[in-house]
Amino acid sequence: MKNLFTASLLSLGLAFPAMAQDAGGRLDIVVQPEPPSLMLGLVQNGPTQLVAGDIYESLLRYDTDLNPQPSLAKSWEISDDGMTYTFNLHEGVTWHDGEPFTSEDVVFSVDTFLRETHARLRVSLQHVDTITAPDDHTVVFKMKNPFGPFIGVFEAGTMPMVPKHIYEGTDFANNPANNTPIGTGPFKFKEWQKGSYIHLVKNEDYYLDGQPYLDEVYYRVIPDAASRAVAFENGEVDVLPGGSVENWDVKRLTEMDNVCSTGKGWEYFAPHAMAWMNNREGPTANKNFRKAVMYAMDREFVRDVIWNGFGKVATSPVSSKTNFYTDDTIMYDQDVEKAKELLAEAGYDGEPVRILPLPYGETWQRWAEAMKQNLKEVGINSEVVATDVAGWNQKQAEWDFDIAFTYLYQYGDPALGVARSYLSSNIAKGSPWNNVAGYANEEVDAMFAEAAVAPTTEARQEIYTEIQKQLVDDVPVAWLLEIEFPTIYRCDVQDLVTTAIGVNDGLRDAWIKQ
Amino acid sequence: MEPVLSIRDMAISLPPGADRDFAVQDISFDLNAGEILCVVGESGSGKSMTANALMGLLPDQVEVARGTAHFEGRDIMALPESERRKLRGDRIGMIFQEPMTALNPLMRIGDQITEVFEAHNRHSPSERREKALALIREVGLPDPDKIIRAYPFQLSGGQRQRAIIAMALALDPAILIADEPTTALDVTTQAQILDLIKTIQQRHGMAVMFITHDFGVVAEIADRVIVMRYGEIVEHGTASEVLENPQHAYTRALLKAIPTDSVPTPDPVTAPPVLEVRNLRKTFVTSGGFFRPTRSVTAIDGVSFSIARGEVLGIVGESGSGKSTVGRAIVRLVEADSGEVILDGQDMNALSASELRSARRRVQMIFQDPYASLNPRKKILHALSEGPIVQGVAKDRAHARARELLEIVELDAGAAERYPHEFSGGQRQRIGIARALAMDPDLIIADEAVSALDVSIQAQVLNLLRDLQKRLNLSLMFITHDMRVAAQLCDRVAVMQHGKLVEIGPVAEVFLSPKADYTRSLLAAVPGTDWLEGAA
Amino acid sequence: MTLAAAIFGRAAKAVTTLLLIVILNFFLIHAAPGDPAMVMAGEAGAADEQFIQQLREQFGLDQPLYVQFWNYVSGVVQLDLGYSYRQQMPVLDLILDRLPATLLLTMTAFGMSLLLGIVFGMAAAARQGKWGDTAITSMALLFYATPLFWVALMAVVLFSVKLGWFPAFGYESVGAEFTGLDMVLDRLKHLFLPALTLGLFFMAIYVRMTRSSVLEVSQMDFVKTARAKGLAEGTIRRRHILRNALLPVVTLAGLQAGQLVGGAVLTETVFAWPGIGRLMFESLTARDYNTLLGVFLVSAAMVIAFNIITDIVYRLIDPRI
Amino acid sequence: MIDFLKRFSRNRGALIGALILITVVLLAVFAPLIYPDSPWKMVQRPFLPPFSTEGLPLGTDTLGRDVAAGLVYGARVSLIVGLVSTLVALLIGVPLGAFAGFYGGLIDDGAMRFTEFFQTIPNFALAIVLVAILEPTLPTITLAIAIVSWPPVARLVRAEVLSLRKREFVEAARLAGLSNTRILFGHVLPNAMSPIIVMASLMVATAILLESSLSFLGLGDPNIMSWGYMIGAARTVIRSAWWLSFIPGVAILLTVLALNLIGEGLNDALNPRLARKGR
Repeated sequence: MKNLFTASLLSLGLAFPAMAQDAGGRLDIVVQPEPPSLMLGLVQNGPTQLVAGDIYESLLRYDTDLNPQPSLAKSWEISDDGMTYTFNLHEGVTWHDGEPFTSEDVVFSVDTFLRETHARLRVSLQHVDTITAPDDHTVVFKMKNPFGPFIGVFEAGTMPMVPKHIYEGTDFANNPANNTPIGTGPFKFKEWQKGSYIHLVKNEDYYLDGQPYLDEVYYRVIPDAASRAVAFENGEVDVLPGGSVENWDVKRLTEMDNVCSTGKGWEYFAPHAMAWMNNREGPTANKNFRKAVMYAMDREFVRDVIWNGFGKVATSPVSSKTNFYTDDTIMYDQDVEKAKELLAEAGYDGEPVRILPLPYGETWQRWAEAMKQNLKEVGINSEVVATDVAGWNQKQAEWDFDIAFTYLYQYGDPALGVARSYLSSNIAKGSPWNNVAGYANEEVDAMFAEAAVAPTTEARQEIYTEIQKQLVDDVPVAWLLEIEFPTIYRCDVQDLVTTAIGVNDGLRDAWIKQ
Repeated sequence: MEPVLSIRDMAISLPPGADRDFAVQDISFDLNAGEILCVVGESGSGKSMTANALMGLLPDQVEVARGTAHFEGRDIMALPESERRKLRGDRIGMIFQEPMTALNPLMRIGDQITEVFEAHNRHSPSERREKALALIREVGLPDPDKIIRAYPFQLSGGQRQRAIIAMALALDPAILIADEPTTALDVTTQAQILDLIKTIQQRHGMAVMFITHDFGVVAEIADRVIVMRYGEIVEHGTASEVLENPQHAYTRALLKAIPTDSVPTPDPVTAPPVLEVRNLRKTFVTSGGFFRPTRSVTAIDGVSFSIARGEVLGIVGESGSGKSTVGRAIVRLVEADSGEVILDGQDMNALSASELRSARRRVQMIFQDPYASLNPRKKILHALSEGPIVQGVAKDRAHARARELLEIVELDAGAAERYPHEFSGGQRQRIGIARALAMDPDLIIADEAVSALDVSIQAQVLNLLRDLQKRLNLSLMFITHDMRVAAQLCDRVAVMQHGKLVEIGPVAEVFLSPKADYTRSLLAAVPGTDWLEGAA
Repeated sequence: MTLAAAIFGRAAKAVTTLLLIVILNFFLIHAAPGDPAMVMAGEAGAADEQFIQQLREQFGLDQPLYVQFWNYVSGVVQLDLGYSYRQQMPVLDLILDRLPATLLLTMTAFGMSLLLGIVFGMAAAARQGKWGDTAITSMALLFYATPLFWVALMAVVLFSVKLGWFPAFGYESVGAEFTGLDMVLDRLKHLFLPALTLGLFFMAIYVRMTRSSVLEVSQMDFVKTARAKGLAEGTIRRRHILRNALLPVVTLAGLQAGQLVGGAVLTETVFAWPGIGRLMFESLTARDYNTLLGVFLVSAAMVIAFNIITDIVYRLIDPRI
Repeated sequence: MIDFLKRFSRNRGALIGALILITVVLLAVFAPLIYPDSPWKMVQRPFLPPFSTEGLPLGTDTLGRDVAAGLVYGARVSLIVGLVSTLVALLIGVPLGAFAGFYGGLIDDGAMRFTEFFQTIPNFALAIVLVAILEPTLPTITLAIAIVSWPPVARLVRAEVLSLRKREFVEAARLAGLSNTRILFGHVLPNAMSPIIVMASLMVATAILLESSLSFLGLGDPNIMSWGYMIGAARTVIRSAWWLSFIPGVAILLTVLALNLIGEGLNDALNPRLARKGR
């Protein structure tokens, strides 16, 4: 019930907040694990962005339907041929150290800094020809070719603005300033008690008057999941960002009074859980075997039991939360008999397959165990490989697995979030997160290339539908679940989640009802 | 004379499962003021139990079943614990057998003395210190101001015993109970302590109940004697009565068991030497590892002697004289620093480890502690035959021989199949002898072989050794601290002090006309000498 | 031999031990699958060779192992524990940041368990065979048999969730900015549960140890002497038995310092205690080599420190050494 | 032997311990007969509390697996880990300690320094690192536990041998010309056996605790149902389904308790002085 209410309220709250906000107050938010660094330009993992999202900003934000919204850029236009992007920046924006923020900073950030440090953005920047600053408050991106998804990359985690006057000409990675991050965001870095908490305070000179509403924010480091739940119960913390407590606690906590939760705020990332299957060798190299795996799995059970009913079974490489999804594909509902037939066709000899679970907590362990049982029931032998984060990255990067769990962000557009896992050009041993399964199919490669630069949305949809049909039939990976990480918070916290990036997008609009 | 303490019909009950129901049964005796009453008996006679009962220090489950003990007009057995505590250390003092363990190792001597006053809250702290110093002086400890601050481990055995006596005297009690106070000490020290007790007893005119197993000691200090056996008093009388014409058979047996000083004059041995020790030296260096300063003790300091075939050489000396080390150095349980140990023509010290192993059978040892000298997990048969088998004797022959040997040492052949813990101390010592014989060695070294045994048992084992030696014409090296025992058995005697051989010669010469002063002092210290000479 | 000399000797030995530990662990850790670059790449959620290469160069992982080893060891001998690229600060600072918390925790647990252990042990021995004895010894057995983390979880549920007496984790009220007494109290409140959980197990051991040791000493001759002097039982127990009985307990306590520091890893994780135990576990999963090695070095040093302390205590009790 | 049994059985605690342990062992041995199905099988809907459902005496866990089955199969793992790791630890510790004590001198110094070295590394930390490096599987976990738990054995054995090698019966054996090895194994070690046995029984207990602690930190073998795994898996739901971690917790507690009771019983029956040495 509450979910619905807040959700609708949010969709109103987005552009122009509905009601008068109370100023002041302190918010305690769990951050897990402790971020390695807060310099968002260098490190873009979840925890870092959660905290640094308050400190750094980008040109745009995106509402929960992924429509661009003003941030550092108050307005923007895209030429009809899709070759020129022009952004007009807010005036009177200053860095936390008082220096003015200008278009020069934008050019430096994107063209110099991020090109060197930001692996994911680098891919998109390949389509960019030049970035120029005609005047202090205008930035112009000239493209090599039209690139549909480009408007989707101006998000803080993807394109954070970093201060030119601090970083220009320095060794970015080892710049001492990395420990005292300077951004333009609504909150300033105050103190980092390693292993305990990170303390941010209100940025008094923030360019939106009256905002932010909160006086200070504490990001609390609590390594044990159970303790985090306890912390929320005792009122030690007010907000549990998605995934910071085990799903089993989610249920219990949301049932407490004065506790609200929302599944919103993940639309941009749309985490897509799947299992890479090794297309090169072993039983999984056989298409029928991979299909058998799909039919063997009881994904509803996993959703209902392991994810407490949150999320939605994934039927395609593209998340139904983002554009270009189609349900016009094969649907692999659990079907033991069919699975057995396919195994027979595949001539599976009972050779055990190694399942590599995601070392991100109990949920994923249970999931692997459940899959193991499912496979067992159709006659596939398997063993779960135990390893930690490092080992997991190593193994999947070195293709040392048969089935490897993972979840990938969609970044609002298949060209950014999906293609990378299937392009044969993206097969590279030794680095994780690319086409690890080793799926290679020229047609699909071609279609992806085409879709990325296709001029119109309709055109793109057409191609992506084709791609999805093809992929779902080839099952290079086993798509599992469109994960929903509910954000749990006290109901008197308002406007906590206002964008498609959710809590990670900073607490600019958040306020506490007094 | 008016008794200070009179005990009537006392019985002390043992816990169920003990070898007998009562440690002491129906004993009655008086302790008169100003006398020294010796309670004599072998281990298990209940003499110590009696003493502990009087002090109220019986181990738990052991208690006084009946009887009275009147002291200063009250029956102390009937008193509540709190009252008895007041008596302890105040009216009745006690000293114990083991000076090494009877003092708290972590507490300064001074404090251990002054706490007696404290316990009975007498005197102010400063006075207490003065008193303590006085006591220390009285018991003849050197340099009181140092002693009072010293810890037990810094004192010798004799000094500790003196310290303990000082504590017992602190509140000068009416009764001093001494439980084998000199048994653990060397003869000379023993003599001194006995003197001390005597003088103190006279000075304070207190009554002393002196518990001992040694008639020599009795002869030295006793006014009256009680002889106990299996928890009963078998004989009771003045020292002279009991010593000169004992009534009870047991007393006679005990007295007979004591080796007399009548020195046998065996015909000089002419046979060729089986063992020659030349200029043997050994210095023990204890390196405290990282930081402790390395201490070194010279245990053997250029010792030379020889033993002829069929001869018994006694080596006598006090603890620390190095006598045992010599024995162990000969068999290379201790590696000598220098010197030769020649066993018909072959220098043991020159042998390699492997050569040694086979050479070893030629010298065997009989050890002191009958309880530690047999492997508790192996049958006797194994103990007697393992050696020979290793030396290449056929198994069945070795076993047969083992049984034979058991006969020889007067144990029934059935013993072979039993385990050590099924035997008494004396029996084990016999087994030890048998084990030595099993290797049929050229030389047997007996290291304090009878010291741990009661007098009567001691006598039996000595007799056994004697006629074995005669029958088998053994060469024997007999290490002991007990002059009398040495006199009994040996053809020649060597006296050791501080690792040196101070005197060596035929028994008669050494004992009757000693040349070295040290030998003289040793002989003088032997308790009860004059009485025994009288007896002889 | 003087105390100083003893400590010096210990220290001298310690240095060699520590060096050995560095060497062993260095190769152990580098044998683990994956490396920090991988981890960070993994966390970034997207990476290409260029990105990983950058990281590897930055971390100096592109050099051959022996070079890395040489660099590290030569740094350590100059007390430079290297730089944590993950945490973006020198390892030494990082550890010094966390060390006080761990010291506070372990020391308290150590002291508490030793004290209570001895007290209860004495009490049990004094009532040997009576119900008091049975109660104490069975309690000890129970704690001795209970998994540490299990106690921790239960303690949290009971004392902080149900009763709300103590905070469930952390080592200070964040942002409360207490001062003076309030701060001390606040710290103590946070300290209670972790110290308790960590201490219980060891307390149990010391209880059993003290008990048996006291009973053993009670049988010794000098105790009889003391009785013969007419001392009151209480005095005898206090002055004669206790001190002698403590020696083996102290020795044992020294031997167990290692387990104590190890146990901190679990406790700190459950109670979000910002100490080096947790740091160790985190830097292990992150393959933050330098930090991990540093933590190992420091915690080993702590163990040695504990040993030295117990050594000193021993010497204070026993004049013979 | 007989009077040993007598002395042992006079100790009530020891008997109770023995009783518990025997039960556990029986359950472990006959697990496949009691529960033919794999303990991983998801048999019912999750989070059924104990005694609530027919045929599921202890209810179901987070995935609807039979807790009772898990418990029974877990007993196997815990016992195996405990026993094997203890054996390995003994294999390292006994010879090391024996040689150190028997030969003394440099060998002793070397061996003891080596032992101290291992006692200086916080043992649980070392275990964690080892398991993480070797990746958690039953053998690696067992090995890691063994590696961190042998030093006390070495110390104990050394102490025993040191006191035994000076005994007169050992010297007698020397004089009989026995070789060192024969003396060491024929005369010295047999007499050191009892304290070693006692310690071993306690080590099995500690090993079981260690295994559970490792699993608790997620360093367990995911293919094997162990008590530690059950607690580790259940701890995230400890608030909503406390019994899931409580039941295996009790299982561990009882078993470890039993082993300790037995250890104490052995201690009283075999040698009353172990308390002084070792650990």
